[in-house]
Amino acid sequence: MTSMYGLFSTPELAQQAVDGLRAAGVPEGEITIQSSEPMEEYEFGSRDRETLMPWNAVLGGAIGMAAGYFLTSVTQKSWPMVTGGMPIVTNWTNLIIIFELTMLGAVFASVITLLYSARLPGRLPKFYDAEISNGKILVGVASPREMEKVEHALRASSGGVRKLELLS
Amino acid sequence: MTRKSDSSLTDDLLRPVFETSTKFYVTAAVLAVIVAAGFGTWFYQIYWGMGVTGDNWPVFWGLHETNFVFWIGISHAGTLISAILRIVNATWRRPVTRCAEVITAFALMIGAMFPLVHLGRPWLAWWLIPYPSERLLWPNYRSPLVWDFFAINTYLLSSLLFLALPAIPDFALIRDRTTGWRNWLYGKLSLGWQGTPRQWHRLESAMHMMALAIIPIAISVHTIVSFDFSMAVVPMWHSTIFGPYFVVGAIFSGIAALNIVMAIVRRMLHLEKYLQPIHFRNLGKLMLAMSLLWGYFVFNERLVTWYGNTPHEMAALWSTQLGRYSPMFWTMIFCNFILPFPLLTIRKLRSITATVIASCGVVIGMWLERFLIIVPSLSYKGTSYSWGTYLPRWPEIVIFGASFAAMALLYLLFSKFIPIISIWEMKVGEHSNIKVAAQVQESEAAGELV
Amino acid sequence: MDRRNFLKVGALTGASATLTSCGNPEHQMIRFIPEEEIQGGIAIWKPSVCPLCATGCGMLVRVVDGEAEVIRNGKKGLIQMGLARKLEGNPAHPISQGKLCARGQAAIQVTYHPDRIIHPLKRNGVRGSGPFQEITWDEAITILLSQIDGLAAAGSQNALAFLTKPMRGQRQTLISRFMQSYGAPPPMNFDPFGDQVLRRANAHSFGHEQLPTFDIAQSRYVISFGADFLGSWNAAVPQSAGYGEMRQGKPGHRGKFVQVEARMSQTGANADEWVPVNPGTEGVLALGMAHVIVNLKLRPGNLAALAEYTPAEVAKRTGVKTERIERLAREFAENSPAIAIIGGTPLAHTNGMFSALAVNTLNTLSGSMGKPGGISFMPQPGKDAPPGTSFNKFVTEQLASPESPVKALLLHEANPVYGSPSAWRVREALSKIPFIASFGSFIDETSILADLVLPDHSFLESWVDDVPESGAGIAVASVAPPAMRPIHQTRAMPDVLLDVSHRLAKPLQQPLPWKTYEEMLKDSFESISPGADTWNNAIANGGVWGKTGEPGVRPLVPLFPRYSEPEFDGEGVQFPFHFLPYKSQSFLDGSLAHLPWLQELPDVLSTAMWSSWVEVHTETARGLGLVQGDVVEISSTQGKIQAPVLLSPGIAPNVIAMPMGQGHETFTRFASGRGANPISILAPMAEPETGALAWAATRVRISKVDAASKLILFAGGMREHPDDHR
Amino acid sequence: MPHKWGMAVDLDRCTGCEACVVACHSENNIPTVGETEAARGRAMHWIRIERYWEGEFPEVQVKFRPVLCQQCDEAPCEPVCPTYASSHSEDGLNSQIYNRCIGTRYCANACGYNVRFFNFFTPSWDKPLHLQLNPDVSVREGGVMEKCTFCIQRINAGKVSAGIEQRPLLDGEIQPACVQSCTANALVFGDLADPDSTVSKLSKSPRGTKLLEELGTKPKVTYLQRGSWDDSQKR
Repeated sequence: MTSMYGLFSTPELAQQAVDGLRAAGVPEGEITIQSSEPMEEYEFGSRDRETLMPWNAVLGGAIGMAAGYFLTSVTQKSWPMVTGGMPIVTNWTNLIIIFELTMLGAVFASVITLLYSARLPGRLPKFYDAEISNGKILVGVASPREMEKVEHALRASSGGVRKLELLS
Repeated sequence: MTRKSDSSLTDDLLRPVFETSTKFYVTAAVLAVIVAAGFGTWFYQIYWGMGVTGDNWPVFWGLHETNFVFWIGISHAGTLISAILRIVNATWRRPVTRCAEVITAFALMIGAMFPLVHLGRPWLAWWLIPYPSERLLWPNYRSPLVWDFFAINTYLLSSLLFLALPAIPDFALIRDRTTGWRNWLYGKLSLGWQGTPRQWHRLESAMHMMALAIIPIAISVHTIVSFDFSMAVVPMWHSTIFGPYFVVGAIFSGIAALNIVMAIVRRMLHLEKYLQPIHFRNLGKLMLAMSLLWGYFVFNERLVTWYGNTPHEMAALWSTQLGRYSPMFWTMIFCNFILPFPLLTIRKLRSITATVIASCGVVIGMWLERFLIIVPSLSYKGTSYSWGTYLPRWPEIVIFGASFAAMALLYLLFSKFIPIISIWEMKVGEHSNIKVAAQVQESEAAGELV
Repeated sequence: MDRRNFLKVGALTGASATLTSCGNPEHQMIRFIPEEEIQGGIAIWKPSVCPLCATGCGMLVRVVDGEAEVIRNGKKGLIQMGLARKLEGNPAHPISQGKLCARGQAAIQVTYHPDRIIHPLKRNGVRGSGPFQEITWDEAITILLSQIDGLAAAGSQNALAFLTKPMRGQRQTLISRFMQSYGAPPPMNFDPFGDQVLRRANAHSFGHEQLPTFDIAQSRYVISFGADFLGSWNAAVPQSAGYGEMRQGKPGHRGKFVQVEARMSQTGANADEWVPVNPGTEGVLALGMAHVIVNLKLRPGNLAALAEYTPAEVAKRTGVKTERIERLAREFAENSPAIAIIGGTPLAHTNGMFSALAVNTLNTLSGSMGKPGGISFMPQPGKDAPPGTSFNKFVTEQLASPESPVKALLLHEANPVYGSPSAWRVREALSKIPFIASFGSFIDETSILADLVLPDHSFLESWVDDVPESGAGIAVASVAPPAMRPIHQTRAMPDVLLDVSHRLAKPLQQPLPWKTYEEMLKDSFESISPGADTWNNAIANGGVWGKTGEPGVRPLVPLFPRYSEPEFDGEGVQFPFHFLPYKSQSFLDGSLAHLPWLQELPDVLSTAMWSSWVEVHTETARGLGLVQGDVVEISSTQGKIQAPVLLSPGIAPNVIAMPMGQGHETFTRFASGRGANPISILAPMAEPETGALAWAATRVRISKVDAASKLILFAGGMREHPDDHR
Repeated sequence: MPHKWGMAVDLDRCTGCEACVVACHSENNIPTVGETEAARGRAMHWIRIERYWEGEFPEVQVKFRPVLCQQCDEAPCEPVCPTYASSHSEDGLNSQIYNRCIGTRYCANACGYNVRFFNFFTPSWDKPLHLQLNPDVSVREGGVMEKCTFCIQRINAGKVSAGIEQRPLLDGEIQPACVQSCTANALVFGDLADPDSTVSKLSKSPRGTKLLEELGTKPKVTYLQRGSWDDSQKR
């Protein structure tokens, strides 16, 4: 199987390449982009922005809160200990524990969402180029159906393409 | 030209990771020895008993507890600051955040040691962990010490994640530039990061969520530390302002610590280009604000006590104003207020050195503040027959010193394995600065860049 | 305690208590078969008598089994035995009434003291330097016999001397008879801080040479002249019980208590009114009150005899305001039954006899003698001991002649080397004696001079008996069998003495027919109150008591003593301060300084532990530039000592006071080399009639010296800021 | 009905003789810390006689006040303990469970009366002093907090013997060591739940006060203030 990608030295060129590929009828999902920094100012950098992150965080918080409530009140009832004339279940103080666990839940939820939705930890894809970490931006297509079109698109749009490669 | 700047920046920031001077080994060795001495002393204390400290009846808490509060306070530099800065999206934060977050992580670890160090029977410390044990006994959720346990652990976990996540892309960076064991190690650490827009976006939104969560956590942590004292009916402890008072104090000392660390890092790792006077100036302004806030709280605390005029509180109060503890009190006022004020306000004086001097003062002053909160109150509580006094003995002092060495050592090692400034965030910064230029020169850039 | 040994020794702690200890050496030891019937873990209460002071409290000993390290036929091992665990007052006993003072509670540590002498010793080395070697009891007895027989052979029986603390009951009888029948002078009682003066005065006034018993519970007004009757003087335990009753026992009638003294004592601290007077003028105040009482016709009396004691005159001498004198007198007369008590310091002046008689006069006037709420004298059943030999006379003779008149000295529970002014040169006097045998349980400043040590049982391990002198309205004779078996290789002194008396070349079988002290006690008790099971009841209850013997007191006309001016050693300019040594609440005259509980017991007024101190009035100290804990040198004409300053508002500015008890050279690990001994610098002043030491008649000067303070105060506040700590 | 053990301290009777202090040491195996440690302020006295001067010479007076654990109903020492080492018993005592104590010393700080004492070292008794130890009371390890228990071992013993004889406990049947030894009968111990007990009656006395009442700890020890002679004259 052959894949094909171009390395572009500026976001602008990368953007052209992406547009070119789209024009060449390459479906959105098959276009791979890699960069060593977020490129949110550019169209290609802000693909699939929608995420459940905030909702998951809230959900995690809720779970943490419930956990906190049960941990405190249930254990306090399990062996009723009188101290300082306080009630057995001391909601005032338990609120503190509940709060901490809520926050912990929210934090964990966001991290888990991140790892899951960003597919981390994962393996490096079929093509990856260490040049990226020098600032290059990679635009490529894994096993395109119409190789020529893709190649043409990449070349046409990118005067700055230094390398073109076939992997199989 | 973007690339040039990129690669040179990357090189600068990665240099400490790849090049190791003998100076590094020497410093690390010296620090390690001091830390070892600290642990030795701790085991000595465990072996013989708390009696080797200066604690006594009725002053059952002394230096260990002071250090606990002090280090937890220092930990409020990093994560909290960087979280705030992230949320308000202050662009100048970029070089600062990681320096700061690292302080949090390590200061917390060290601070969290002291409750163990101060225990009479530390080998039973695990009884604080809530799990269904054969003892059928759960921790007492009414005890501020248990609140501490939860709060500190929450804060520590989230701070570590907050530090670790944005490091992943940098790991990837190092992975790509290395071979052999480093490549393998950082390959694992980078979790196969490729830098697709999706990943970048998820990372940033996760950081955003955590920033939101971490601010209340950090505030709760030091509030709860203050509860350790304000929950007890002890003169000058049983006060409602302790929560905010401690939080402000914490941030205050935290920023000071950050300034000092940044200055050292800047010098040692030759990052003058990245940690610039503006950073110190901004942090200086923040610190000045805190200094004022802190002074306001101290005034409140003292005035209310004096006006209330209850015998025990007055005894404790006067011991700090004019009595046996007064030299420490007035030193504190000088360090936290009189010293930083001119250094941070008068434009002529403002400079990195000035900021660092002020910061040193603040760190000392805030340590004294913690001591003055704990010891005098205990000396003057209860029936006047049972009043007492306190003098630290050598084991406490050695452990105190070792805690600083531990901080330095951990920081040193950290900067050896991870770039102390977040590279990708720097790049983002650099580019947003030169973006305009970039667009102008787009075409030629397209052409002749080789 | 040495920290190094904490864990090591820690492992051995509570072998009987809970903390288990693996690797405990006791587990490797051999175990002997128990020698007694004991049920594990079951506590039994056995009667006994407290030996620590002259009160003679009956007590109960809580005995629970435990494992003790003992030596049986030369082998060291563990044995399960009944062990005394706690001492409490015997509720049935008329003196203690179920109570026991701090010292009595601590008496148990005498038995278990780590530095007790656990087997007979023979001196090897220079006398007084210390080294002793262990010997068997047979060797020990043989040495003692040879010495005593030696004297008899040389026909110098009168060269044998016996030195003890004041003894009572059958021990006293035994020793006297032994000496008498052997042909030696009667035993010497060493008691420089005792109350001979008061006893003699009581003989003059009431015909009883004895300490009085006060019915404080019933009385409505108590005025005490320097007597620490709630702390260290006379029968403190029953007196405290009575005091409690007087204060709150009778609803609607709260008795008043006035204390007259120059330095506030623990007792003075409880007074409703505290009246400081110039040292030595207590008697003057008493007669001044008498003058007012007679003058106002509150009581009949011969005013002429009191002519010179007009309130104005008395005010001048005592430093007490006229109005106050008159008010006190009126209160005293109008609130009968009223008691006037004198003891301690006022009697320790050269005019002590005058003061004692003066107070007796006041009591006679009050008319509460022998009545409820008044003063009485306890009947003394079976008291047949002849007066002892004077210790002072003995010392003088020893020092006078180059050749020691006394050839052999038997020493029992007396420590004159520590307990007498250095001016008496007691050590020198004793060192001349060729042979000294001690029955003591500890090596102290005196017994270290011994050539032979025959360690006595502790009181818990031996038969004890006592005939209290004061403290109850009825006759009391206490007796009790051993509460536990001996844990060391010791023998009861009375048994040893009987044994010796029988094995002498000329045995004393006839005067001392008994094989054991137990038999002797039995006989004596059956002679006191004949009856079938007297004896069994006695040893079951801890003694016999009841309304036996002659009536408490015979009525007397008040006799008005002639005034005598108190004399002081050291003239005022050079020695500006009166020096007031006082019996420590914990150690009395120092005989209890070896008990750790008492060392760590905070003195109630100073809160001091493990230390000695000198009390200086706050203003005086300010004048001399002294602060709390400064070390000062206290010098009299007789010598100097050093002690840290304790600021006190409760002491006259021209007086400094210091507790006795510390400053031992050699007296176990807990007392040796700690603090200073005020007795040592006392001037050899004496009360003329009785020759008793006037221990409050010394004047001193103090000067600050540069030395580390050893003042340990329990009240943390006082450690640092005595002023705001009030 | 559960008991409610309490004590009344008659300051008019207390003579400051300190018999209670030694009795407590003897009964409860309280270690003697020795000179050096005492100098560092680590002497342990579950009950102490506080002494306060009043006035200036010559009009100077002293007030004694025996201070022991006040066994507060709402004890500040209890909730602060993370391991429930300090908690409330059914009889209303502040029980200190030595085995649970991990030595945070927080309870001692929270206590407004400074009646809690810490074993800074593992205590030791020079042999054979250890033979005196009371087998009914556990010896505390280093690093453990300890305090007055109202002689709980005696309370339990009393309950047991009453149980065996199937009778209710008599008033005054149970006496802590300090009360037992008090020469002037200043200390009275008993069941506050029983309105007819001596201690209940005394606690209602007009002279009755609580120590540091403003702390709101609801102590079960009542101090009967010293009366003055003149009052009693008026009556």
